[in-house]
Amino acid sequence: MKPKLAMFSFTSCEGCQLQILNLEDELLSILNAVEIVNFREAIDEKAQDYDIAFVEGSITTPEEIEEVKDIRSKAKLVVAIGACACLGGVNAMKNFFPLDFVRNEVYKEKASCFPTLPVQRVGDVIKVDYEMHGCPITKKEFLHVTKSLLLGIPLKQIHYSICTECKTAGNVCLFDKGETCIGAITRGGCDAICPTFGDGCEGCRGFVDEPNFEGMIQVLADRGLTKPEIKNKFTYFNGLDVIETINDKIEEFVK
Amino acid sequence: MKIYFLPKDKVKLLVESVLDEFQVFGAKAKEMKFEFGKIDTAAELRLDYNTTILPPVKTFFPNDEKILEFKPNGQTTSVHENSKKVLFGVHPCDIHAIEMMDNIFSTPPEDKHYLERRKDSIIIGINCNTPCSDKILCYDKGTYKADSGFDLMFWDNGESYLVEVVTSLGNFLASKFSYFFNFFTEYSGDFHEFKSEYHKRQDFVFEKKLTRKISELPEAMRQSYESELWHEVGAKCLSCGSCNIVCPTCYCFDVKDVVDIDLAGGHRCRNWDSCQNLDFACVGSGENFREKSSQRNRHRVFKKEVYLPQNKGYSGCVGCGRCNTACIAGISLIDIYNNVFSEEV
Amino acid sequence: MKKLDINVHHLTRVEGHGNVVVNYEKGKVENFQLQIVESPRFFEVMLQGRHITEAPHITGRICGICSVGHTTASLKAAEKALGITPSEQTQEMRKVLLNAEFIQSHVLHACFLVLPDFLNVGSVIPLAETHPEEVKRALRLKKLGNDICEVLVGRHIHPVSMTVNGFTRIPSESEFEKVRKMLLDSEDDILKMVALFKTLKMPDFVNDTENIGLTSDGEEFCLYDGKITSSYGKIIEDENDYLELIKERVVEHSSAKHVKGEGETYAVGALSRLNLSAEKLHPKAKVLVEEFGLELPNYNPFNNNVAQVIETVHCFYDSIERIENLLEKGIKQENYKDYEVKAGRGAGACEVPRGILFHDYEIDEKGIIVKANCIIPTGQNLANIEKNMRKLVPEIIDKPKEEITHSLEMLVRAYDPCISCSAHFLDVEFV
Amino acid sequence: MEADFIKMETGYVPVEAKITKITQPTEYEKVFTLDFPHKEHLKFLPCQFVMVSIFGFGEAPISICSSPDDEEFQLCVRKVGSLTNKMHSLKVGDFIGIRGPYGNGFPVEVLEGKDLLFTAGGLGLAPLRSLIRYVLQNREKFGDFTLLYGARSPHDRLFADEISEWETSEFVDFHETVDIGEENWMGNVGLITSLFPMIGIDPEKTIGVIVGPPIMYQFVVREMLKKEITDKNIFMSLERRMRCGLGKCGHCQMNGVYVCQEGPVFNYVDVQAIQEAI
Ligand SMILES: Cc1cc2nc3c(=O)[nH]c(=O)nc-3n(C[C@H](O)[C@H](O)[C@H](O)COP(=O)(O)OP(=O)(O)OC[C@H]3O[C@@H](n4cnc5c(N)ncnc54)[C@H](O)[C@@H]3O)c2cc1C
Ligand code: SF4
Ligand code: SF4
Ligand code: SF4
Repeated sequence: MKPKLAMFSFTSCEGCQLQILNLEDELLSILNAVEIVNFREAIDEKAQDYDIAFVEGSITTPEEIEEVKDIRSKAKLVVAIGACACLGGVNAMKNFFPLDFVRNEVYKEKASCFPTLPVQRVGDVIKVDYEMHGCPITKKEFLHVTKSLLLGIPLKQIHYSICTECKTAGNVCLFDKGETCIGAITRGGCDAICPTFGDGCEGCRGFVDEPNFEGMIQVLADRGLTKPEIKNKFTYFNGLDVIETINDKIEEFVK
Repeated sequence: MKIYFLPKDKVKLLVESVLDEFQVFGAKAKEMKFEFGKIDTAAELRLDYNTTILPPVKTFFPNDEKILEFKPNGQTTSVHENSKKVLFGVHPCDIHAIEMMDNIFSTPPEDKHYLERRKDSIIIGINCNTPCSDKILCYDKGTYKADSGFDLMFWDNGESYLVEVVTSLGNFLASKFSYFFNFFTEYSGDFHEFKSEYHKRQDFVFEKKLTRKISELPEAMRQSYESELWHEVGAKCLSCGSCNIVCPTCYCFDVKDVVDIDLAGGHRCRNWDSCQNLDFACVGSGENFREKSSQRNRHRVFKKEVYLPQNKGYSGCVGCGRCNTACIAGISLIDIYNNVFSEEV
Repeated sequence: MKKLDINVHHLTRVEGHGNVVVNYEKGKVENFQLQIVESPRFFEVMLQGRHITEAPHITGRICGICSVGHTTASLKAAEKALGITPSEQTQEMRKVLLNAEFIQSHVLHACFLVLPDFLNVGSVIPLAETHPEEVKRALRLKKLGNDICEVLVGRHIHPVSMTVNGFTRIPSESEFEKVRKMLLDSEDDILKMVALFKTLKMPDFVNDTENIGLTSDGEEFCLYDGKITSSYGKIIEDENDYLELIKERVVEHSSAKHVKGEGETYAVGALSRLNLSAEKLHPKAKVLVEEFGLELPNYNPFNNNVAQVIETVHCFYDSIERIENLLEKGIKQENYKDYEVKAGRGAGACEVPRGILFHDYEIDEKGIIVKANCIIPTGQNLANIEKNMRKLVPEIIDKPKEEITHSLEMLVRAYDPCISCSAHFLDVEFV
Repeated sequence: MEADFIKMETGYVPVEAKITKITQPTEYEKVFTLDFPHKEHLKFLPCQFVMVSIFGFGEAPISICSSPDDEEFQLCVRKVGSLTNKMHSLKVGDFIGIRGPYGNGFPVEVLEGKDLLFTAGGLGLAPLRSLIRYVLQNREKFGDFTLLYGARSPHDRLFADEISEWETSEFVDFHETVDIGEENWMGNVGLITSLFPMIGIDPEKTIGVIVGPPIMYQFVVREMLKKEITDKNIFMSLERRMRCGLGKCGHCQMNGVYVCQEGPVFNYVDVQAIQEAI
């Protein structure tokens, strides 16, 4: 029997799911190898158990907590996909504001009707077997992960940085053009697509293991970035990771 | 050895005819910098470049190089590429780097993948009139000039180039395109004199960057093993790996398997790796033999300036300055070397 | 008299989470709700304190499917606030990118989400078995849209190089050539897709409404730029004044806000655009209006599917022409950075596959966003969908419940609602 | 004895080896017996290794744990990651790829005529077993033979059958210990260094050999030096990450030394000059 693959989506732009639909060349081969169940965006079919559940999006409401727990109980493997699910992503910017403020700002007098929680990663709520980073995920990594899971090949996170990939691509470094970039401490895997297209890495794949925050802050400060600018760079996608540490470090290192 | 005389306005014609017969690789503009890559039209090729982002030698040691193929029937075959290439316009430092990599990959057990790519390739060097940046060490290292490692060498002679032909491959190329070279007969002047004049001009514009002689470096470096310097460098370093990737003499790699979409076949390939990555020296049991950034930085520099000189008799750095330019944290070998020199008593 | 309760939990084949709830009793719809259960993401709060140049990339993340559209509207708003007029080349390239997004989005919607309904298969997976050629062709066309974006701006979902006043990387001439070739190679697929849709019969249903979209006095079928126009007559010349037409209001049956134009509800999207300015379509698309037998103005929402197919053809030929023009003029390596930051407010409107989209920012003298707003097509359509359903249910009430449910789902789907978008901003109803 | 490379087209192509027997001494280790074309011609030295490869799962260096004089060619594999986990799921009759042997292996001639003190920690017994068996097979060439073995716990002990032979054998003085004891464990409990007081050796004639986890070397060396074995008479086999086995990829480098070329067996005199070694 073909393994059952399911897709679920929580608070997100659904871009990662779309990225899977964008595998136009491979989609039919994938359908040969697996049975796709629960892919609300594309199909009606639903199942009650799955071999691999791909979960997109951050967890931001009490219902989502229950739903994602339910998915965990029905799935053999859970793979969190995308910056929202793995890091909190852009959603995590919300956590920098007091929750009441956020709610009032949007719902005004109706604020109390809409439960919203501080943004959480999927991994904060349930056990996740693998995290596929990126905003959006890359098609290449989705294929690699799916093939590996089907063949039972263990998955490992990439250890090298975006700079490694960016240099390998032969790009002119953004710092040489007077721009800034946090690719040096960001986990590789996207083939440095942003620097390749002339835009500084925004860190959507999360930080490498043991990132040198102090060094990176220093580099940005040396290029004339102000404290709020540096903070914005670090909290684009990685708000949850740095929310506690980064303010102090910026204070300490940016004179 | 033969010396020809080639007017500069004939270069384009020459490149065009070489392009008809060979795959040509050379420097071409990339935004405000230069990249070393495949040349499609003669107009693309630039001989007036300063330095290329990635070095020419990576033509023979490409990233993501397929080394094995796994067929669905279980058969495994080795994959090699050997098409005759012309590297047109390689600077002396990069020629030194190619020589070094030739040596590394042909030291038994030899690496056929590199050697096959390298085999039959023709290297056309071009000397540097001026230093390409202030981050280079080629003058200290003596790598701003090359005596071997090329088949042809272009020497700037104002309105023309003197073309030095040194190898049989070079001769082969020169005679194949003799039409251009024959435009002007062999150079009649005294080439030795020309050369020494040329180098004298270089002496004038190239700058010494180190406080002491390069020959003293390995020993001074060895002394610095426990130096505080490495902790300072380690604190600045972002472990991004840029320095390794752009280096013409870094050849560490990782090997990985890629499975085809049909899950039956696939290939094994090697990718450039960086000794600055956290997991570079991590083993199965979880032990990391260079867990600190300071240790990894020291290893990079020691490999070039202590271990290779000790094992091979040559330095693993040709002073091209690429790593110094690539480092956004501002770590520079020039500073490191001078620090090492000033520390040692 | 029939009593009917319908409750579709998590509508499938739409973008985002939505439920349809209908209670019908005594010849009257007691309760109707298109519930938006997508969790809100509070972009207008998140943007506060961010630099205006960050806005396009952040708001692009409102929605993966119309990410080029959000980026474009956001760029236009930002440029308006900063007082910048981007170069012609920039504007042309943006138009090509919008076209590419229309192609990819319309093909995805028409061929993968809607077609299964008409061919009576559950979804695209069985469709791949019953109609492999059609599915492969649709995949190629969807890929065409994606590939154009990939070559020009890195990727379709969250395009990389689109930035305020231009592009952080300008593609080379040969890359434009490549795009041109990709387009030309796809003509056959486009024509076959059109032929297929000509064989489908849309359900009969008419519900008069106001249409809002961009129009121009000139020759252009406006997607990127134009005057905000209501079919009831009002025309807004300056995007900054969009609120003079687009108003928020409170409706009785729902405590949340709806958007209203001149009338009580209005529609935006492919069919509305054709109703407003079909005569300006590319000639090769214009002839299709007749070939499809589409009488304009048309108020059968199911015909939105047909309108999408026609627009796909328009975007296809329009892109070829624009790229050829760009190539003819020669690609210029323009510097996007030569502008100065100043305080201001700017609204930007552009058409995205699902209708007109507004972004609106206020920035301080350092370019930091102090206030942001955004009105999403699906948010604008919601009230109209509701209105359609109130009319449709009594017309089909004698049919079996499954069929009614199916028809309602098809109706909602015909609008190609993008619910994850609509839940991201203020002006949307949350039931 | 000269190591003879399996003849191959190029450096990276593995030969197909068939698994003919699998035994599982512990929860995490399995011993694979392999057969491959021209196996009888393969010459290798104790403590040499082969690169084992399974397509999709990568390659890893694994020491040959059988003796050069054995009929059978064996590998003992601990499951830690990609390749090794896959190995553990294989059955008799399945194929894997191997290339090699690589590394310098053990200079057996320097042991001849000497007393021997071998110390193996954990999985270190696997490579050392090759040498142990070689010594026992050529017993007349060597003097006194003392073998110390430390495992984490009683059920982590490798090659238990052989151990019981060694325990009763008159040819080897065998001592073992476990870090953590268990109810039925009657033997020693404690780190491997705790075995040293039990043994008596003649430092003049003794060669010490150490193979084990990285943490072990410092401590065991200290014990050997305490027993007055000189630096130059201590040998050890070291582990590093390896990607090619051909002295190119750089991963196994300790300072200037490529473990896959100049190692994995090192003399302690040399090791002292390599700061990154232990
Ligand atoms: C000379 C030499 C001789 C050796 N001899 C032997 C021997 O005889 N027997 C033996 O068993 N070993 C031996 N080894 C060690 C063996 O080579 C390693 O254990 C082996 O390389 C592991 O390969 P792998 O592909 O299974 O692990 P890898 O997949 O490469 O894993 C390596 C590391 O990554 C970690 N890891 C694995 N999977 C994941 C994941 N999904 N996510 C995150 N981290 C992960 C592992 O915990 C481990 O720390 C020897 C090594 C050397 C250098
Ligand atoms: S552009 Fe960014 S990712 Fe690329 S090398 Fe420079 S800092 Fe690194
Ligand atoms: S370059 Fe950075 S921001 Fe861009 S996709 Fe890669 S990790 Fe994400
Ligand atoms: S170490 Fe730096 S300067 Fe030396 S060869 Fe490498 S990149 Fe050039």
